[in-house]
Amino acid sequence: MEVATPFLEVAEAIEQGGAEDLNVCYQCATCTGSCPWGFVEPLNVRRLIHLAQLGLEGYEGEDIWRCTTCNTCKIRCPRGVGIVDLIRSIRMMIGETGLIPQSLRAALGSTKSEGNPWSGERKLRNKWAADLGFTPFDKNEHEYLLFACCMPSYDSRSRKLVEAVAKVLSAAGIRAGVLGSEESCCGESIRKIGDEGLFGNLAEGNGKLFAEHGVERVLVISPHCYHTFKNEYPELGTSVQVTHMTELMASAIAAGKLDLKKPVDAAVTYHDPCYLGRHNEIYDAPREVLRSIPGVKFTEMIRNRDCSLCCGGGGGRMWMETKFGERFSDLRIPEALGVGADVLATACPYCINMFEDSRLNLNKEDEIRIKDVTELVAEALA
Amino acid sequence: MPKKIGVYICHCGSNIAGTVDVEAVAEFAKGLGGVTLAKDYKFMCSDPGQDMLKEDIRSSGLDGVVIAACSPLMHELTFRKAALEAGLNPFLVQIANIREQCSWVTEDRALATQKAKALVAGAVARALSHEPLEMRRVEVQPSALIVGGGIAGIQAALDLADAGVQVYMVEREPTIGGHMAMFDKTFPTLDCSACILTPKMTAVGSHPNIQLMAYSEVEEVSGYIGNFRVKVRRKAAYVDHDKCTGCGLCMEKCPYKVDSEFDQGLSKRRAIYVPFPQAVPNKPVIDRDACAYFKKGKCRVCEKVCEPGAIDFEQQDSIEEIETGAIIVSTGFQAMDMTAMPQLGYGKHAEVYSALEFERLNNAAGPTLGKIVTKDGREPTSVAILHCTGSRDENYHRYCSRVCCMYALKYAHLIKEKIPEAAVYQFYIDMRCFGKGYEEFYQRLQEEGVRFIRGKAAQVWSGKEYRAIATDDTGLEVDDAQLVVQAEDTLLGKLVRVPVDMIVLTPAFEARDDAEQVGKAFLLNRGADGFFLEQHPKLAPVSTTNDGVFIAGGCQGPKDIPDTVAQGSAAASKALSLITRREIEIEANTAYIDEELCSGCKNCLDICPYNAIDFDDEKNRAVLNEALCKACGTCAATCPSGAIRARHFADDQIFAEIEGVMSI
Amino acid sequence: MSFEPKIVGFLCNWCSYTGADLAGTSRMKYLPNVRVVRIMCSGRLDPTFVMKAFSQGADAVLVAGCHPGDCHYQNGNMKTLRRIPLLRRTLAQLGIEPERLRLEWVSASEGERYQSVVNEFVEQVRKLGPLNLELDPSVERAAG
Amino acid sequence: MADEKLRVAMFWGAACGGCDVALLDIHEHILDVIEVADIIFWPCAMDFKFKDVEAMPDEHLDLTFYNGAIRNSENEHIAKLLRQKSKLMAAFGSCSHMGGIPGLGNFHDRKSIFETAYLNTKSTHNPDKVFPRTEFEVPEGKLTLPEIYDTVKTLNQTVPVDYFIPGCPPNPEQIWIVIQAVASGKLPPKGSTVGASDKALCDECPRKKTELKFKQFKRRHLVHPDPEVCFMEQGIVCLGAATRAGCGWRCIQSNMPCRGCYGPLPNARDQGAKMLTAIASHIDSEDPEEVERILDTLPDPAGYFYRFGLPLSLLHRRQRRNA
Repeated sequence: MEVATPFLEVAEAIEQGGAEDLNVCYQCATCTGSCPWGFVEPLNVRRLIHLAQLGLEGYEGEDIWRCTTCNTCKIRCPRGVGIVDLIRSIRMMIGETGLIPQSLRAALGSTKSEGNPWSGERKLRNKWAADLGFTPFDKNEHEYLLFACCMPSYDSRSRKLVEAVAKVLSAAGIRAGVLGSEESCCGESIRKIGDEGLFGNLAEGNGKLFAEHGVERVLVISPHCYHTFKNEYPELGTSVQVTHMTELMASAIAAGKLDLKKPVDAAVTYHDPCYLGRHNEIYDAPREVLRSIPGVKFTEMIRNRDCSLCCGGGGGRMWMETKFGERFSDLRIPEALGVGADVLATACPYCINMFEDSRLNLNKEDEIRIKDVTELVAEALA
Repeated sequence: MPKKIGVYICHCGSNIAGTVDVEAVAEFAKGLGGVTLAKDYKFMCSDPGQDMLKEDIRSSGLDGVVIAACSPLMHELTFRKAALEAGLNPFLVQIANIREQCSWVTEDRALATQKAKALVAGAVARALSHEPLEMRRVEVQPSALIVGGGIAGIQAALDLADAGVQVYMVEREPTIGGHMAMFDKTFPTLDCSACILTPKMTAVGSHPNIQLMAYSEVEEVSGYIGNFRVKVRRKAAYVDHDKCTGCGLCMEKCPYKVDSEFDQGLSKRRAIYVPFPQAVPNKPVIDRDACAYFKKGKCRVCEKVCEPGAIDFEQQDSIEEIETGAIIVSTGFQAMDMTAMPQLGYGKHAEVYSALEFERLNNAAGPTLGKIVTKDGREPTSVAILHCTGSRDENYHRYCSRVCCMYALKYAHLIKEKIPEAAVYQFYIDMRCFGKGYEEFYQRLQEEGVRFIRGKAAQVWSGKEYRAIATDDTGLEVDDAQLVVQAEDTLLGKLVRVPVDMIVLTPAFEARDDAEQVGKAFLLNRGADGFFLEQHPKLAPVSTTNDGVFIAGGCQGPKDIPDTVAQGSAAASKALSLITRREIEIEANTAYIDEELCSGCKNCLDICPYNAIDFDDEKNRAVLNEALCKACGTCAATCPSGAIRARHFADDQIFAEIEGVMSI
Repeated sequence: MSFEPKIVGFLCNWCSYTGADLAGTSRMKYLPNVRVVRIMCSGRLDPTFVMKAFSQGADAVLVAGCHPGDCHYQNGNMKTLRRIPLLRRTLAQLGIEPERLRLEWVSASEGERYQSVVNEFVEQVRKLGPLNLELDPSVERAAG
Repeated sequence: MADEKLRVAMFWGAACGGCDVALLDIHEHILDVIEVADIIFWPCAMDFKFKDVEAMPDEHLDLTFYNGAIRNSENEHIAKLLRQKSKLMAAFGSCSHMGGIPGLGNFHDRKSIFETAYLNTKSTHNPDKVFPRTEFEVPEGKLTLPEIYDTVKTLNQTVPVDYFIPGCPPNPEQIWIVIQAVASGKLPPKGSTVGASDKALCDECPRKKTELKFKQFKRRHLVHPDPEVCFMEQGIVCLGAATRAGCGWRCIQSNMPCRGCYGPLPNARDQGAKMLTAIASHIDSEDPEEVERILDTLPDPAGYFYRFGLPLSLLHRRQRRNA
């Protein structure tokens, strides 16, 4: 057995890095037992917390980078410990010593230089917008700024999603404009990777841009953007009203502004994205939307709402390699098939990306389609 | 003649003197107008401290005293009493709270001393404006009302009735007995709950000094200590209990069944029913919502079979008025609804039980006659008991429910006793076995072979669910009827999954849903946890801020049977000590309406929450009924002409205090 | 030296004063700027007291009572709930920022809340700056 | 015999003259006054000079009635002078008692009042922005004017006052009662309020009162109040409950609510605050937002509560710290 001596300076540094409530953990291990890694390679969250309480080392391995920040442990924690913030704080500390995994370094580098983690050129950002008929945001003309995440600019699958967004907005008569290439990544995942400085720059840059254009209401398609605009930007001085596409559609449907006539004959199940569900408690809006699409047979998976299984793409995991068979998205596809679904719907570009990959890897292309709720709504528009 | 004020600065050991420069404050007080003497002293509340105060009052002819010490809520009465003994009207004493609101909350010595000076200046200014008041004496009604007939109320009722006090017991349900009546065995001695409770229930039912009002609820409380007036709604039972012989034929013949509340829905009862065979009173009531006659206008079978003709469908609720000197609120608790934690599968999986359900399942008089079996009749080969479900949890209840560890052990014992080969797992965070014989009981269960897993159960899946989602291959095979519990065994540092046939949850004890309403009726404060707040957590555990109203049992906070009974007796003794005084003094700081100044503007009339202000049309004046006044002063703060004086908190007195505290 | 506001606090006996005592018994530290005047019920709060406190040089006034529905005297606090808004409007006309008068509900079990209310309020008043009451003290004389 | 007659003075400070008229409103009783008193100084009615007063020995006057508030340096100077020359000093009327209508100036200050009066009103043509000055040189010499103060004071805030006779103006019947008391030497202790009741106006008001609840406030000029029913019950702010009786409820009889000119009751330090609490306590809502909505129907509350008494109130004036 090893001998350990507490190193409280480290513990205090972690506390100061955003884990103020670290010490109230009473080691019940609800976190470990709730962690989605349980069915893959269990992650001992409780032990990480206790190590942090005593300032002990033990983060050299990969464990600290495995957390997807899915928030399951956080919402169940009986002592309300901000476990995701704790992970972030530890990563931040490790980041200062430069021990960040290689793949994340690339994402951070690209974000620093090009404003997106996808190694895409900045000038290509939001190029799709003009093709889809979006005009530059003008506060006198547009109800919303559409902040569409980095992905549609650099990923062809996500591009389809914004096409659907364009169709739905136009059908509902909702006017949204976009910002150009000076806009940057929202920074949510960057912060979770532990690069607080870079996050601060992104938030400041976007905040300034919002202010210059008089942006008050932002429409997002990614729950990650939603989360950071709503819960993190205000601390840094930028307060905008944020609406997620599913919320917008739910209220448009309720108000009779969307005429969903064309049946979408499919057995649909819905995957709650962590950042829409557990982080922001939006569970009902996407379900209401799905239920109002004619032809849709809606079924729940076993793990739904706040028990939903993470897709594995949060917390920087998007840019890390996960071994085949260890990907949560690989577990999710069979679960969806198990409840008889032929469409796995969700509401997050990251989730879609993860599931599309798994669908191919698992050779299930013929059995299941991956759709954003917005895409299904677009299909149902006559 | 100028007033002579004595000022005393208490050190309270180092509690005050450690932070406040008491000598400097005393020196400061000496310079204040009207102050004849100012001293600092180690412990003012000690006998020598009080003796010094009394001596000074006598020898220096003080006509006002300021004690700068702890909160007035702590020792105001002590010093008032001392003043009285020295011949000074007790209302000429003023307390400056320089401990709870100064020395204990201020770090900086200079700032604490400055604040203490300001508070003393305020108190001196106020003392200069004080006027002597006479305490009012009122008679105490020699009776007590007990609200809630669980074991706390039963204990209190018997203690009081045996002492010769007339007791009224109001119980909402058709029977008394409360939660304890549902239990089978009690920890750690394992004596049968019914065996020890039933005789007490019967005693309540037959005691000449107890008037039992079951199936009744308190509607309204008015009056004050020694003289409460309480309106009780006697709910219509639709059975004339004077005629009813309790033969039970009606219940046998009633064709309509609904879930039995007493059996936690695990069995059925009839529309006309007594909750359980040993109920007291053992007379049935008709459940309107279940009765076919009330719903559809047809049936009346019970009426036909009732030989004494006791069924009375025309019966109405009635209101009975009680006058009582003391009130004991023992309204109990409720168990948390476990569907709030969906990850544990309660309400979704048939074999996940709440504690009360398991009590009934295990009870010899319960739905299975005490056989521990699954809903489909199998004897479980393994059971998991999950601790702290909803307790010690920021998301639900922060507090520990205090009894779960112990009854979880009791369940393990009962399972082992009935099914010796069954595996029993306890998923716990900390074992809290603090009572007499409790730790020994824990050890006994370890000896009996119960397995302890230190880690809170995080997830529960049905076997079917588990097979669908468990993609890792741990070699664990489960069938459809089984459940899987997942937790980290923190002592191993490993994730464990345990397949079991049955799971018992330990729902948090909660304040009842109607605690707010009950609290309002009896003017009880509630803590952040929702339970009724005692006057002092250590020294006045059953008293409340509403004089003459006491609390006992689960309504005050989670507790086990021994503690509940102890509180029942404690509340009875407090009530008895009040009642046997026959006459008590009550605060004299009531409002006073100066007839010479009242213009009859009527602004005060609807302001008084106790309807203590009437209007004399002939004189065109508002008239105060002092007996009803509780001295809140709201009327005085409403009177536009200053005709109402809030004694001891009058405008001029508050003004003086404001001038004082603002003077430095 | 930074400006140290003088604040008069009117606390009801049953909830807020007891809550403040609890902060004390729990040894919670907070800023010493509030001088407390105990009243039996927040319903006793005559607006005159607030005017008086300002006239004596208070930079702000804190009024605290039982939470709505929890009043020891049933509904005295509801009278305060009605009076404070009119009082704030009147004070505003008299050139005293309404923010200088704060109404809070603090229960007997909320020592922590009392602590944070006081700390927040003191900081808020510090930002507002001293009231610097314009009042010739020589004019205060018994009037008919 | 002249020597036995009382020597009486009457002076107006910042006042409208109504008080002087009220003194005449005792009608033929004025002859009775002459029987017992010599009026030594009454600038409104007879020709006197300040220097005549300055020439008097101290306490030469038996009684001075001073009406009007202290608004400028002349008011203050004469108040002090008369105090010195008088055995008894009575504040006569609302203005000297508590500031009165000139006291409304305490919601403003000299600068803003001058700007309103000499610059900003529509009827004003003053392109050179000429304002009154305390001194002005003309070829004939130096002209002077009294200095207007920023803050209006009551008489008692300026010199010690022995008796207070409230009212705007005081009720002539009450004036006569006071004069009789002075003549007969049956005056109450110094510091007393005379010529008014110790009870509020409601004591005399015959209107019907049943239940007080405010769902909405109404302004007098926008409604036709029922003359039989309490104004407050009709949603109209009436200061009667916080105001001394003694006026003979003249306004009430004209179907106008009391505006408070007789001032606060003996135990009420601040008339406005007392009225405020009585009104607010009867707002018919326990929902903070609804309370605010109801209060939105009551514009200018301070104007209602301190129409006559702002200088006497606890805060004396509007604080200008943030003006």
